[in-house]
Amino acid sequence: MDTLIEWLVSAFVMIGGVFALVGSIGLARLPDFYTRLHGPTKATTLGVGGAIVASLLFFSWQERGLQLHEVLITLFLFITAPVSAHMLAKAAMHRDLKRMKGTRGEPWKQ
Amino acid sequence: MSHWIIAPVLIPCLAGLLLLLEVRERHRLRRFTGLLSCAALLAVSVVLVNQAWDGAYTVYKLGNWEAPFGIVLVLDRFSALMVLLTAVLAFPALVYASCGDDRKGANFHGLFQFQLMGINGAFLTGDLFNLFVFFEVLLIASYGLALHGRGPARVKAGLHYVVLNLVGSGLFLIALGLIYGTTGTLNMADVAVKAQSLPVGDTTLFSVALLLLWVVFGLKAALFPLYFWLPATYANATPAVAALFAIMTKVGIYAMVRVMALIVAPIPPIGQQALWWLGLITLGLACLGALGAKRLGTAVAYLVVMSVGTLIAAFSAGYGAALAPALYYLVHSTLICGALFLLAGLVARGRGEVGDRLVAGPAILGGGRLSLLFFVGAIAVIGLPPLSGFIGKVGLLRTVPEPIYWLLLLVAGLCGVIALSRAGSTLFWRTTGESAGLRPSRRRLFAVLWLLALSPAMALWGEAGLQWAEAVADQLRQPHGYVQAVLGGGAQ
Amino acid sequence: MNLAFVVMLPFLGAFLPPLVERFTGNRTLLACGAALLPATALALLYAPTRQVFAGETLHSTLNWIPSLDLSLDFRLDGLALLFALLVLGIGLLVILYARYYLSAKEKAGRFYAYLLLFMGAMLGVVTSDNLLLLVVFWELTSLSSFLLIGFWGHQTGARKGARMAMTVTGMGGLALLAGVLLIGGVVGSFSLQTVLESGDLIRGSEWYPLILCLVLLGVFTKSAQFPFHFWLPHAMAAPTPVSAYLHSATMVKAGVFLMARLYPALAGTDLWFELVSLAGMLTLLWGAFAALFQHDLKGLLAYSTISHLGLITLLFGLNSEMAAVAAVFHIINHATFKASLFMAAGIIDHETGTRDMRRINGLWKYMPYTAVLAMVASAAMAGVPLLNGFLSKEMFFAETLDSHQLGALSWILPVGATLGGVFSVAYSARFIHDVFFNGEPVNLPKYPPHEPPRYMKVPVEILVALCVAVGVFPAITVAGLLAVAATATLGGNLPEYHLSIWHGFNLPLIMSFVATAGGVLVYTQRRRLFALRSRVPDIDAKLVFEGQVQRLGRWSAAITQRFQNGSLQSYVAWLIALVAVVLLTQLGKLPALSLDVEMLPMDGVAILCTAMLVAGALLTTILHRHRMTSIMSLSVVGLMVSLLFVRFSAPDLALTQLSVEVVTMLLLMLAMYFLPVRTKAESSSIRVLRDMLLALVCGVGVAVMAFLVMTGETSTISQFFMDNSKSGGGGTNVVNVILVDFRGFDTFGEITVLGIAAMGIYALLKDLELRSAKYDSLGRPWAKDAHPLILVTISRPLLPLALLIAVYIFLRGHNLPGGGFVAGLITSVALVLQYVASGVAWVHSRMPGDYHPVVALGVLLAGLTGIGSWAFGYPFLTSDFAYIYWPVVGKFELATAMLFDTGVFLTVVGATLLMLANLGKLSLLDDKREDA
Amino acid sequence: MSRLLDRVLPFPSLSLILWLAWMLLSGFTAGHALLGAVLAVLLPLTTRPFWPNVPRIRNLPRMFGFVVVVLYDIIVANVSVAIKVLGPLKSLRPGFVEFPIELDDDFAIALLASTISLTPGTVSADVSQDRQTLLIHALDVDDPAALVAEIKQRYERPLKEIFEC
Amino acid sequence: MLETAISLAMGLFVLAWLLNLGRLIFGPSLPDRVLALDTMYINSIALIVLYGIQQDSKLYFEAAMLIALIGFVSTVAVAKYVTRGDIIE
Amino acid sequence: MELLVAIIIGVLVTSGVYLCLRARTFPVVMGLTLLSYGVNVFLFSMGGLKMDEVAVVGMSENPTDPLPQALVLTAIVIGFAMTAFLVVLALRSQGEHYTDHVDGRDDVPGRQDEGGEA
Repeated sequence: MDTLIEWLVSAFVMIGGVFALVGSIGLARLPDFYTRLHGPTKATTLGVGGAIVASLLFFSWQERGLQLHEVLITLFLFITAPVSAHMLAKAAMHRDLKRMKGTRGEPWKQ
Repeated sequence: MSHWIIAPVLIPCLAGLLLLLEVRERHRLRRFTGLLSCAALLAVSVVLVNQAWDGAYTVYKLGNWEAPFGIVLVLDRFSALMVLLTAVLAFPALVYASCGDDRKGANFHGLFQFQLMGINGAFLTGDLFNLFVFFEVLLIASYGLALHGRGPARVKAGLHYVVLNLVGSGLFLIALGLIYGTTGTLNMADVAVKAQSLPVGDTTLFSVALLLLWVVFGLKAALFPLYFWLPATYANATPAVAALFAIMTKVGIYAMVRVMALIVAPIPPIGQQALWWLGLITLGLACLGALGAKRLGTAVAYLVVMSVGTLIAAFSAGYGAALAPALYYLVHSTLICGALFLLAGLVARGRGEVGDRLVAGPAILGGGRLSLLFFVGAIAVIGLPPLSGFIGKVGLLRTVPEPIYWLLLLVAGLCGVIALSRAGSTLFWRTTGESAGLRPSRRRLFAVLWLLALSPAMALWGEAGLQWAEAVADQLRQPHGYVQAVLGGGAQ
Repeated sequence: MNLAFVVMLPFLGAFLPPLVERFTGNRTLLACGAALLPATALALLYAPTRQVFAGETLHSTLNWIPSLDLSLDFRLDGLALLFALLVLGIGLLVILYARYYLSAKEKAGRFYAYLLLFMGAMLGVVTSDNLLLLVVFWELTSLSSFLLIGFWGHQTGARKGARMAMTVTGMGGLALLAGVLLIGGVVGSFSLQTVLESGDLIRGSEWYPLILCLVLLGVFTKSAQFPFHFWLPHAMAAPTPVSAYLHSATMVKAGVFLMARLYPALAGTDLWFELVSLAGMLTLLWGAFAALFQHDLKGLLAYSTISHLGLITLLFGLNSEMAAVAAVFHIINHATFKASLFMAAGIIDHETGTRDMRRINGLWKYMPYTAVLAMVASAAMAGVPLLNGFLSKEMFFAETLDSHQLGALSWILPVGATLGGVFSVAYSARFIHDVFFNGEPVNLPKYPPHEPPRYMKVPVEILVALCVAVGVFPAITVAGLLAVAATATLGGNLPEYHLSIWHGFNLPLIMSFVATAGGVLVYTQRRRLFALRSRVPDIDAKLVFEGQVQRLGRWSAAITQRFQNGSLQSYVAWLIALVAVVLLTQLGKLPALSLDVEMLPMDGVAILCTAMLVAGALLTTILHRHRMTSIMSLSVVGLMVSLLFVRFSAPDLALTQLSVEVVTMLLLMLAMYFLPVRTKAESSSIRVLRDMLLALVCGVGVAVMAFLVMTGETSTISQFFMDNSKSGGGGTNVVNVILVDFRGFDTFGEITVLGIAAMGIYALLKDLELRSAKYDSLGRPWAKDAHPLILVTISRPLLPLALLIAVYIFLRGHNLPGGGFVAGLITSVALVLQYVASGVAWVHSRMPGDYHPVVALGVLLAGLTGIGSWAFGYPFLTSDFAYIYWPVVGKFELATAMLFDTGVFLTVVGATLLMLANLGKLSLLDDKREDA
Repeated sequence: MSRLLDRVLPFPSLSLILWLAWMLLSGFTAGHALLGAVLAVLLPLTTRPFWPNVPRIRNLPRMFGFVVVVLYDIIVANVSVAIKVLGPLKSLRPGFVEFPIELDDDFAIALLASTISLTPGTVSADVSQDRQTLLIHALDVDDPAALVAEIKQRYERPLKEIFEC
Repeated sequence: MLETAISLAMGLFVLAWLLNLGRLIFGPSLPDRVLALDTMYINSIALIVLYGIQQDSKLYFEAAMLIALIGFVSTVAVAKYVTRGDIIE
Repeated sequence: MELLVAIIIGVLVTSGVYLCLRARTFPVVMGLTLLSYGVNVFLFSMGGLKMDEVAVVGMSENPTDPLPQALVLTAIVIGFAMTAFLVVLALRSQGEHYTDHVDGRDDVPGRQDEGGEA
């Protein structure tokens, strides 16, 4: 049983790490701001999510009882992250940062 | 148990809070509250002085925790004296401010009260970190006060003052950190004890801490090369504020003397010597500053610096006998400089546009009385007989037999004569046409008189004054009593 | 009767005239009021005078400041008596004279007040029996003379003269003070008696030269001896009564008085002889010479005064007792004739409206009576037989003759003396001839002049009468007084001498003849001399002195500027440099520090975090001109620091740091709206280098110290906190318990600071006018969408959630990381978010906008919690707690600390919002100005 | 009765969330249940003024369904986006897509926008002033119409059902 | 097993951080920098949680929650500054 | 670890001090913030470093020194207050001098602040 949990926890931890890294790679690698904007969403969702689930499992297992308060972190992130993304997008459009070529559609004038 | 000792901190604090609660800008009410609190402070401080005078230490354990674990307030003659001095200075200053200067900006009275709270706290506390906290209280309040009113010059001076002191606060924290890191405690008395038995490695760090403390206190006390902020700040502040600030430099000196007297252990002699020389340099440069001043306010500010130099040199000269006259001189210079700042304010008002700049200007309404007051103030501050300044100086000269000190002190006197005779004759005699300014109001004059009158009084009862000073000095010379009182018999 | 009382009388009198003036404009009454007290004093002196003549010395003593050995001791011996009589007597006459001299519109009351002030000071000088006390009065004479010279302060001459006199004599006074203190140090007391008795001790001590120089500095400045004589002529800007009183009869005599007083203590050495007699001789000659060329009536008299003072000084310098007697005698004579001369000059000035001798001629026709008086007086000055001046001058010549201290060069003295005599005769002659004869007056302002009012002449008459009386019957008039005075001066043994008009046909007499003849000759040749003199450009001491003072002022201003250049950068640099010096000097003593001490193991994560923090800090520094980027990297640092706190088991700090971060960021963003976003490089590379160096020294120093402390071992008091936190503080989170309990007073102060800061900020922002940028940094207009829908709608549900968290953090604070401060910050951030999302107007329509009361309530709550413990007889801030059991709910804790923490919470919320909200309002004001 | 309930519990859903959050934070004990309840009532009341228009959840079960769907999408999309990010960037076809909104409650719109942003690959960039169109930036989109349709079907309709009838 | 996994994951997160830092430094635009900062904050949440697991301590949870709750405010502030200049109006 | 922390302190103080010596209000603000970070960490480190030894009764057997933490908390708060004040003061100076130079030295021609000190 314990080993199973341990495996699970480790797995989630790794998932978190990997996705966070991917997100940041995206942030570093993608050509223009609008595409980079997509990076963090991964970090927020699966990146942190992985870690959260891991710790959730871990502590529930440690304390032999359900430990859900980490969920709140995710809740807050889900509430707040889109807002910052949205505001940043607006900022970018106001500055009308250059888009990678082949981008369809137009950003709006702010 | 008696809670008198904490009253000097709480009274102004509560008054300040009430003033804060009073949101509807009812000025009469605000003034009344402020003055009431100042009067109360005066009364309380008299009680405290009288309580401290039998030479016993009163230790107040905040939160009822034993020193060195909790914070303690310690009342001895020195702290009592300083609290009294503050109250005596604050009341007239506030009276003066309440004649209209307090309306030149927001929250004046609140800030004033908190300023007093900070000063008193700094005088009373027996804990180094608590000292830091109260320094911050009085500083932040003083920032607000220094910037009270408008004008680019004032803002510039204020900015310099603030930035320098923020850096100073950083240094203070570093010094405290080192002291804690080496002695493992923060209570002054306990530090003094622990400092006796420091491991070899730590003595250096500890002495660094002490030297940094000197720097910080020197910054507050306006010691060369850290006084450059002072003249502009004081000269540009509202008169009442400048008058109150006359005590601020003395807070630095107080802290210096307190620590010097208490922590006798491994303070490197270089520290003391450095203070001695810096004090002398300060004295010398202040003379030049006073000579070169182009405004009365600036001149007075330099006189403040002069007194600081005089005092710090005297304290660090290493003559136990010099302590008493130095303390006497400290009180005298604080009061008289305060008076002169107020006077400068009156002169500036009286001359309208020209202000207190030392150029020919319109005749001052009621200039006769002002000139008389100025004459008295000048005599006192320069140290000419028969007023308190002379007595203080003679005392210092007799107890600090160092040729260079004598030379500088006498030259300082001469510079004072030249500068102030020039200032006085220009302001009051060299008049062009009729006055554009305002006649000094009765209450303003009262404020000035209150302070000025103390100089002749201190001269007339000079013996008593010196005796008191001697008593204070006597207590300072034996830190053991302090330590005993704070840590209980168990110490050493 | 008490001497002190006599001395104090004039001081008391000083208050009288202004009072009288208040009630009556009658000048005579005023004068009487002023004269009253000196008159009384004089009367009171009658009895003592007899005692003194009987050879006693009266003492009166009154303690003032024993610990400084400064006491109000007075003595009345011959010398003191002589001077007291001079001061009071001439004082009376001067007051009488001034009654007519001062015009109706002048503030006579003030004048008399000053005059009496001076009189008292002078009396004090001559009668004080304590050297320190003497110095006190000495300085007072300078001060009162300053006031009197500056009486016509609206005239530039008066101001400058007054300042000059004050400066010179003030300097002398300080020197004298030093000298006296040294004497006190040598003798061990300031009591005059002791000092006079221990003359040999003083003369023997190593300090003697210094003492002598200092004292003589005082003397020479006061008595206008060369090279300090220059101030006296300019003191003539004072009203003539003053000149007559202070600058001829009394004050300037204070110097020579002091020489007389300390004669037994200081005189009798070669040094004394050299200094004093040399100065005296030079002064004598120069004064007499210069007097001849003055065109100003008072100028002539002033220089003659100088030369006569020189004469007296010279006499004292001769180290012979006879000379001293002569000196004292001449003091008396000079006082009488010079005072009368000044008064006469005043009358002439008063009647003709000018003092220029080139215009005043032939007054004999217009005011013969005055003329006679003046002529007699000046004859006395010239030393014409049958007048007092003659007697003392004869003695003077005699003395110069039998002084042999210069050995082979002894002839210099008599020759010099004669030369002086020649000139004095010459200028006396000029005074008489030029003024009263020598043709017709040249366009006088007042024409025709006539005799002054009757009573204005009375003082002159009295004095002139004295001159004659003394001159004819010395033995019965002055002998007694002189005897006692001289005795007192010499301290006993009086030499054999007799005052008489005829000593037989001897050398001094010849010298007198030579002098007179020479004088007349010189005067007849004056045209040529004047021509010669006019070739030499005459230097106006006033201008020179003022110039020097001005230069001094400029110079010191320049020096001050050097340090006080009004540049914050240099001030901070000084501060840092000082710290650097401390660090370098101290840390130099440390042994080379080794890294092989046991430390916590490093790991990759930590190293990388450190790297990032360092990078962030450096970026902030390097990019500080690209401000937004700099801010970004700053918050990286902030984040890393908070993580550092997490890493080293300080969750409370982490929480606080994080929330402070956010608020600081908001603050900076608010500010950046009004500040430029980037600036060009300004500092010179030199300065950059200097600053880097300073910074490095500090950084390295601090780092080294930190490392040493961290790796060292110190036992701290903290174990106590661990042990008592639960039992005594009722909480398990020790940090929090320390904050709210053990060191609650710190926290109390800390929240007060926060509150004050908010107040101060509010005050600063009140009616602050700032121009906000209308375009962004790229120069394009701002976006239109002020309140983005999503931000608005999401931020609202966040508020209750944040509050919930705040409550949670707050409640657990006492036992687990958290507490009022963090809770407060969370709350305020959530509220500020509302401001950001929906705008000030929107929020304030739903919430009170003034946060002053919140702050106040917060601190008040904390404070009252503290005061509450008084009720139970405990000191301020003593905490208490209890565990309460409720059904269902279970056991929970109530602690006063919680109340205190609530105070913290409120203060934080109030202060933060007070700052941010008002900062946010700025732009609104700006918009209003736009609209207006 | 119901009006009183309204006054005590302006937003039952919010209160529920708050209560749950509290329980999560401080553990499931009777005392905390009580305290949580108190807070759950008090906080919404204190923040009442900040809620001009009340979003009401009409259909709770539907909402849970919606949440599940979103979570599922997030996971799937994450993987796909991850691949795109790591893959050759040339092949990316990012674009701005305008999405016509049919919701008319601000809160619902906000939720929709958030959901879109949360699911990797799409970020809701802006909402038109008239709340009629939502600007979406997609990391890689070959057919905008399809994207719009999918969003409408997967997110907008459920939201519509949750908040309005 | 878990130990290694956690330290590995931490490594990954820190790596991610470094990438963010790079973006923060090289911008090029202000929004890019803010975005990078935002991502850093989010990653640090995960890091703190992992550290909690590693040390088997729940004392650090609040720190993470705090970032999640109010960390975004500064991002919003900067974004608002970019678009409107004035963040409270 | 101690070494790392020492390095951190050193860097923070260095850059803080350097920025405090700049001529504009903004870098000075930045500098003071950095300086206070450095000072806080310094003060914090004076109690010695411990990992996962939080000073909560019963949580660990030899916990870290809580006192420096309490001091640092106070210092942080005060530091925040001071920074806030300074920032606003900088704005005030901008408003009075029309420049953000610490000496109010003026970029805009024609405006001069009547230099307060003599």
